[in-house]
Amino acid sequence: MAFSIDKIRQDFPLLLQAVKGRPVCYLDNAATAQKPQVVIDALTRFYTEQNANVHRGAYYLSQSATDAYEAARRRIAHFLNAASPSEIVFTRNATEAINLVAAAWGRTFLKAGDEIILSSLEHHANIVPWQLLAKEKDLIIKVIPLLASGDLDFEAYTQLFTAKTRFVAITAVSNTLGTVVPLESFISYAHANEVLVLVDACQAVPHFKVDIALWQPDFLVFTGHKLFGPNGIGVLYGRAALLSSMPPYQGGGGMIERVAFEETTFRAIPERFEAGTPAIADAIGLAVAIDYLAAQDTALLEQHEAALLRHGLMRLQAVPSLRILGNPTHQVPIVSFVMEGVHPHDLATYLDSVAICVRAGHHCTQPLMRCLGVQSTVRASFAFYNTFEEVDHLADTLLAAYQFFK
Amino acid sequence: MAFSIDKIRQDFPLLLQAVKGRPVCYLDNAATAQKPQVVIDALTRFYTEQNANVHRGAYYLSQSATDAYEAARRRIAHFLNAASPSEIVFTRNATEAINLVAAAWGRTFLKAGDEIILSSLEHHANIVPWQLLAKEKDLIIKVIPLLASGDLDFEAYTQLFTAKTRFVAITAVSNTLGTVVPLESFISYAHANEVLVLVDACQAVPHFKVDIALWQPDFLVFTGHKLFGPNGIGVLYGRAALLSSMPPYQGGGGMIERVAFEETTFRAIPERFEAGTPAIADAIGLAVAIDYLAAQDTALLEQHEAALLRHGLMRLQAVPSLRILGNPTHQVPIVSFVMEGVHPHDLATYLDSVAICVRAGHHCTQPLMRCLGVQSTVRASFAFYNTFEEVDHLADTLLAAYQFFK
Amino acid sequence: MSDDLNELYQAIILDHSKHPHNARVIAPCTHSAEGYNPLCGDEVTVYCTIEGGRVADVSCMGQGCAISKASASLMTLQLKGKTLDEAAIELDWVTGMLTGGVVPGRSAEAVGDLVALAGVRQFPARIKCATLAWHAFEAALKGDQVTSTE
Amino acid sequence: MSDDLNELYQAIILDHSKHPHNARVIAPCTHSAEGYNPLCGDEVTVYCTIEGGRVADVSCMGQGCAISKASASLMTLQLKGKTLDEAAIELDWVTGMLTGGVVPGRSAEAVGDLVALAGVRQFPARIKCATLAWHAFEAALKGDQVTSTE
Ligand SMILES: Cc1ncc(COP(=O)(O)O)c(C=O)c1O
Ligand SMILES: Cc1ncc(COP(=O)(O)O)c(C=O)c1O
Repeated sequence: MAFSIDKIRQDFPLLLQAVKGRPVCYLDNAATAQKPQVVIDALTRFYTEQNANVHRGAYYLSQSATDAYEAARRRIAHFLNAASPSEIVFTRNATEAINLVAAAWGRTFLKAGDEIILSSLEHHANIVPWQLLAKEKDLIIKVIPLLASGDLDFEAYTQLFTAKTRFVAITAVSNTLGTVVPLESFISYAHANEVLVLVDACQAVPHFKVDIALWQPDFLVFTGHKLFGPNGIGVLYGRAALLSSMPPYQGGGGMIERVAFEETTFRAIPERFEAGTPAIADAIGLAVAIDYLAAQDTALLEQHEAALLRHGLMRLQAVPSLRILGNPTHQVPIVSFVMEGVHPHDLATYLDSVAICVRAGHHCTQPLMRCLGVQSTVRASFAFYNTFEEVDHLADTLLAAYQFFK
Repeated sequence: MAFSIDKIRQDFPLLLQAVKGRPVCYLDNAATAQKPQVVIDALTRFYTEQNANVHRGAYYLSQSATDAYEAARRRIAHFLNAASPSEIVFTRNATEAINLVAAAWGRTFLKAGDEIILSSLEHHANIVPWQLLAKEKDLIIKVIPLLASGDLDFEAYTQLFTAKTRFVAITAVSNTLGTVVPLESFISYAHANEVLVLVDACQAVPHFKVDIALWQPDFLVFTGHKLFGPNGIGVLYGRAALLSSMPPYQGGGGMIERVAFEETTFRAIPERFEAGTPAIADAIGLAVAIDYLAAQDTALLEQHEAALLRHGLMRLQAVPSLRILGNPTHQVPIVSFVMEGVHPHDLATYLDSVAICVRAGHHCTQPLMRCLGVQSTVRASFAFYNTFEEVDHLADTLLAAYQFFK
Repeated sequence: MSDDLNELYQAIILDHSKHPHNARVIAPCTHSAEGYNPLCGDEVTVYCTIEGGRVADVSCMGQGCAISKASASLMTLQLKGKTLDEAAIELDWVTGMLTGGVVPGRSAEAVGDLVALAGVRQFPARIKCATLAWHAFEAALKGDQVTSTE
Repeated sequence: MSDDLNELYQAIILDHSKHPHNARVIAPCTHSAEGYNPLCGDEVTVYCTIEGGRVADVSCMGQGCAISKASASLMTLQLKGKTLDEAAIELDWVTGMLTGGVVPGRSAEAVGDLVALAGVRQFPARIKCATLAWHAFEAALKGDQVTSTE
């Protein structure tokens, strides 16, 4: 394989660190990803050479910061294959992007009795904003049920539609089970019923190509820190016509056209949705992360991830008393499991003692936990920079934990 | 003077840069401030050694990131002299902090006919959120008028109060004129009338000590990037009892207690208001900026700023055709001016040609521009790291510009 | 296996977690409250009967990790029969010891098996697990219905 | 004084900005629109009369910097009498030249005084000033009421 994992790992300084004297084994990529050195350097460079506020100064530095910020927007539009950079709104994170749609689109266009469809796989970020809205506007939330495999039940989904259905908010990939949702069918079914769709692509973009032109979602969100970018930056994609039809979300500088105490008018998209000074450096850093990814041979990265997943599933299946949750048709390298008689938190602490970083808990998917009949799980989530040795280290340590706690 | 400006300037790498071959003369500090090296290093160190998501992992790295993030919150509570760290909510910027209050407090507790008092000095960030709310809820906005000096008219302020007055949103310092508002009287008058007060402290915190215990505002906001911290981070202070009475602003992970499709409950403050993954590194960077400031002799910094202002006013007054706007009783080193017959944009471009960075425009204070009878101004705003030579460079170049355009 | 881990999961902790004492509902009881950790979803309900200023009976039911279960079990043994003032000292001692606060000075005998919880200090991420039941007990006495460890 | 600055503020620009041509309201007119730069608050209103597919008359009123005033003044001179197709070429040339887009090839004679706007290219922060009136003209023809340069 032409793919050199050692070389790639050199690009990520955190992966070369030790925790309490042991090399870190970072398997919590679904929570947040590590950053390549070029991203860290981009932040340093911005603050050292280019720092100025955007959109406001008549001087060179400010123009140069503005250019870099707008170039980042174009980079992201290109990454998603959006029709225009004006369809890209920078937010703090994916959570804010969803809240923006719920507030600016939902509050404007939905009325009492309207129905929203969510799925059993959703992260709290794609549940709570809709619940808050539903409470305020008296909307009805319906939920796509889960199959035993951890896939969504497409048949049942189609049954949820009524004349009142107005919106579908659905994840592309489960952050807990790794399930890849066959979004094309889910979206086209909704569109055939003239229902809009928001896609939560947080866990998709780090693993495979997301193409707006292919899926044609009405809104799509992702978060920078899981895509190897800085934290503090997220992305909302919205179809231009839709975004343009929406009132502002937050008010302030940068999003206004004219302000008077009598009457204020607002700028066009995307500025209308970016009130105040944005996270300029972080937006630029996110674009650099995307450049970094684009410079890799993505086919090889995907092959490597698939191989990690296969190897991981095989090794984990061999650990006594360990039960892997779900067995979805398509899966990114995210695996949730429980060990009979050992609480996930104890398991995670055991793993932590040899510097294996995994998450234990509900992974911000409590409704999914309930579907699965568990309170919490241990989740190991891999990125392309993880190694087979790390998978083995995980499996070996789980075996030792089994002996220890049994 | 024991204060070594040269030594301080060495701490700010951008100040040592050249723009088009000339040393940068950065006088746009009211738009955004430059960052000391320790702040940049803090970002690098976080992403290199500590990067993990907060509040979620059972492993060492995640706990260490969480500890650092919560330590930053405590640092800011201490900086503002707040009663408790739970009164500190991290936001993207000051704009978001104000929008949060307008949405979570305003939308909950205000009703049609209620009155809000703003001032003529406000930045759009402290106008537009209230206008959006006023439109939605049918509120009335009243405006504290400006005196010719650029001070607010306290007498007129007291006349604005009626039985319907519910809220005052007021800046501590004008970002355009440098006016320091005598907030203690404004706040105590409101409190005597049982009216809540939000203070916009964006332009105060970089220049003098802001003390919650002294002013006793109900809410106070500032933005990190103007306080020598990273961008993408802002602060909302809210009295604990008030914050606790407010419903969530955005929904998502981190702010919930339990999520079910039937019913969701929310965490206590401050987490209730921090949905999704926060700008962890930026919060930590802001705390480091505050540490940097605390390590200086603040009395000397303030003396230096006052001397810069005096010298600047003297030199600018001597430039023919130049008119300085306002002459407030107390002023931080922010000065707005216009030159007869030369548009501010042309003046700024002229200054830019010798690497002087100033802002030309309305400075996100269009209503104030209208009070002042101008469309736009040039604004020079100084920080403690600016020098007398830079002031002279500005004044000399303005003289040359006068000759050039006359 | 690190030493820290062996100290965290010493025999007494594993034992109490596998065979918790007083894992039952007291009904009717005079006080009860639920303890909840929103980060992992663990929950415990503490029931107790206060009679004449004493903890006449106390029990814990719930779902949780070894640490939280053992801590709850140890708590019920420790508190039973204590006066409310004595119970407050136990609470202060456990939370102070775990969170690095002020710890009332006490004899080894008085502390008893609770000393087994000291291993948790090396695992900051787990401190909330160890304090969950204790905070629920505190909340029960105060009359709160639900308390969260945050 | 840098060379760039001298090229930006060449005599012809300063001249037009101090003594703008066609700075008047045309009333009645067939088309008009306001151009607005939300970043600095500058505004210009373009009025024109289109007759028989030609720009019979065109004028500009407003507040703005030297660049935007000179550009507006030059525009009115350049467009007056042109057919709509010819006017579109002028527009393409100016915006393409300023924003680095495709520029229709043209003789120096055809470009005329507009060449004075070329100095703006070295000042990216000022390009919007130079295009303000042109975008307003475009908007007027399209029937928009207000246009912003962003
Ligand atoms: C007085 C004042 N308030 C609010 C703001 C808004 O700050 P931000 O854009 O960081 O939200 C600013 C700066 O732009 C300001 O000067
Ligand atoms: C599927 C999914 N959606 C949304 C989010 C929320 O991301 P953020 O916390 O960055 O807003 C996450 C990650 O936490 C996620 O995995």
